Amino acid sequence: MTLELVLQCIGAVFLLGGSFFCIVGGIGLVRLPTFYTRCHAAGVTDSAGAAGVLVGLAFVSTPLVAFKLVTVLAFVWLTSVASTHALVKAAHARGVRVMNTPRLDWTIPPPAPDDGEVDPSTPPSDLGPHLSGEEA
Amino acid sequence: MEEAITIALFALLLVMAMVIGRERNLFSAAMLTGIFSLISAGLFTALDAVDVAFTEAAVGAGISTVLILATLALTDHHEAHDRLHPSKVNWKAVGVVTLTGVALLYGTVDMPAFGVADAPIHEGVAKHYIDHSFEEIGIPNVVTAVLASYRGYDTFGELGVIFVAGLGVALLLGAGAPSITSEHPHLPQKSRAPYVREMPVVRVVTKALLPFILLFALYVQAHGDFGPGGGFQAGVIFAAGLVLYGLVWGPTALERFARHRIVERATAIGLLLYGGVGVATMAVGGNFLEYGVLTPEHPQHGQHYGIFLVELGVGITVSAVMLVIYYVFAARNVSPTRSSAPVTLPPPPMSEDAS
Amino acid sequence: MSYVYAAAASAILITMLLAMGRAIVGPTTYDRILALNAFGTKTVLLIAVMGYLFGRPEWLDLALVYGLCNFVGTLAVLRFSKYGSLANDVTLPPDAEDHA
Amino acid sequence: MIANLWHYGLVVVLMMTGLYIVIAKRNYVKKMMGLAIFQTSVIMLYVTMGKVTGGTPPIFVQNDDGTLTEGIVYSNPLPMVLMLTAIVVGVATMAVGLALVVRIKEAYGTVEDDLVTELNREDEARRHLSAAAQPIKESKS
Repeated sequence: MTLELVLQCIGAVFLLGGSFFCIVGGIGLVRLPTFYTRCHAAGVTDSAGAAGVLVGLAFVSTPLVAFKLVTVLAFVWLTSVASTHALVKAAHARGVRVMNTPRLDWTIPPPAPDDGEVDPSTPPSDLGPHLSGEEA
Repeated sequence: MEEAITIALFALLLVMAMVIGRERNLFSAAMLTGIFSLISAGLFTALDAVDVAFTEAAVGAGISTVLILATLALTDHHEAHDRLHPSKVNWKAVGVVTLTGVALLYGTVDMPAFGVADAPIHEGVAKHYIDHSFEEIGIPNVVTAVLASYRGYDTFGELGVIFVAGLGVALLLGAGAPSITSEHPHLPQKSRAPYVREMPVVRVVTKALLPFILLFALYVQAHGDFGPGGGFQAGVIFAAGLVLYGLVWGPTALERFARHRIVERATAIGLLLYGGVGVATMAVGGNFLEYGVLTPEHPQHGQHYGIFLVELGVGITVSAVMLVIYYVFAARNVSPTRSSAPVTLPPPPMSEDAS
Repeated sequence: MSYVYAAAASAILITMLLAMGRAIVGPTTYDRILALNAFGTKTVLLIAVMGYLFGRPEWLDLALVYGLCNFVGTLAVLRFSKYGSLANDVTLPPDAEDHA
Repeated sequence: MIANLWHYGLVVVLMMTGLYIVIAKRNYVKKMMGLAIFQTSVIMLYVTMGKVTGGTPPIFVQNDDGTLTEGIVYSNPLPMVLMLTAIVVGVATMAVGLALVVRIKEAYGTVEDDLVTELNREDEARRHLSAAAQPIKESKS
């Protein structure tokens, strides 16, 4: 069946593309310097990665399963976007700032270079120690 | 590939467990527990236990994270530093654990290898279930057939345990306490919790998704005969959907949809429905939970009816118990003043020292 | 085609590993929440791909449940991190007297 | 032979991690988390034992006419049934444990094991002292 083969090829391309975006997003999640940039990386895996993988799978499935896949994709898109939005808003409200000026990041040698995001001018200690993140 | 994925997920699980062990910030540990549960659910899927994975996904990532966080809100967010062994490994515990582990490992040397088809566990009733359940019960999902029919007694007992656990939590935390709305009689009908104004996107998305979540729970409930699913999973998903509503709008708003008192009654109703099916089969002339006698001319149909009713009872009780647990924890969160209520433990004269 | 599935599954596993690393390292609480959220999405994808890899792709209901419960968990964590409580009217400095 | 027993080893390590947390950590909430890990390891033990290599989940594959497709290996459904209920029961019992933790916090003001033990000991000593002092007081009056 040539049609089946064509669909499989398209599906494979989508799948591999999705996998690529997943890995790229994952690397970004680890390597990017500040919280907001990492949010962007996670967004890549949640939107492009999920879309690639699920649409790729939908090309090689029966219509019912394809429908379910599209439902899952719609669900993931809605919820992950909403929760990332709420997360960024909460982080901004709690004083996580985009302090990514090269001067700050490269001249001070902290134990971990990512540590300087919580704005020291607004210490979050008034609402409990759980918000101040990692101490080490 | 199957085995490779299994081992990879297992390795992730182990790393996660150890990280949870050394994380001193309990709030972070709670989040890591959520990830732990997601990994284990993935592992269950890789090990063919789709029903178990279904349950774990619904329970672990949703309900139990909420529970731990609700507890943390009422206790401490951070582990206190141990004064006797400050930030050191507890070598006594390591010794005990190592000894136990070595003994257990020694015990597994004779056990059957991974995945062999002729292991003792696959003989006996398990073989009977796979070979004959389709002709005897008539539903494709063997797990549901075993759960609701062959081992109906067992499931009845488990449901009783869940009911008693819900009762215990309600007695420990909410005994005689007024429900959330009666505590705030002056609250206007429109909830004016401030965060509702703060998170419009989350609010809209939740509102749009909620009917589908509840519908999906009903689908899982009814579809348990043919695919993974059933009363346990559906109950937890239903409760998770309502808890989601409670998280976004506040438990006060949720109370307007599902009254605390009614939900409390529903915990018993499900259990009674389960038991009632058993009594009905006895009244017709069979054994307890022998569904076949319900329709003597066509035992398979009786099995279908029986399994449907029993699963419905399971779903009602499980979702009601989860909701009751959420309610009593949330009520504590709303009114911290109640924490000064007299404690039913032996009255400690040292309580002023402790605080 | 099974090679493609295997490659996709490996890629998703690697991404899970990376997200887990971010969840462990932190440094802020919000990084952990972000990693939890990303991890949940990756689990959904892994379940979907595993279904195809093992030849029984019809149970995507499972993936849907993962997405849902991940959402519930993330929101719970967010509410907690924002207000230190899961109920509505504790530790809200400006509006607290509305409910007291 | 030993090489195919890896799953037991992993389960045991996981179980011992949970056990270590339960024994060594003093925070009750942390202990509950350890207990949850321990429980997951037990569930994992059952589920790995039920797995058959090359098997599929025990949901029958049907032909179009409603009969069963022959020649498919299914994994063992029995451990899954037991563990499925165990998970839900586990979360319900964990809720009981966490409720107890909340009550302990309210009664003692702490959820650290050693502090609670210390407070109990102090309390006992005080009760002992007051019991010893009681007859003297009465004789004075």
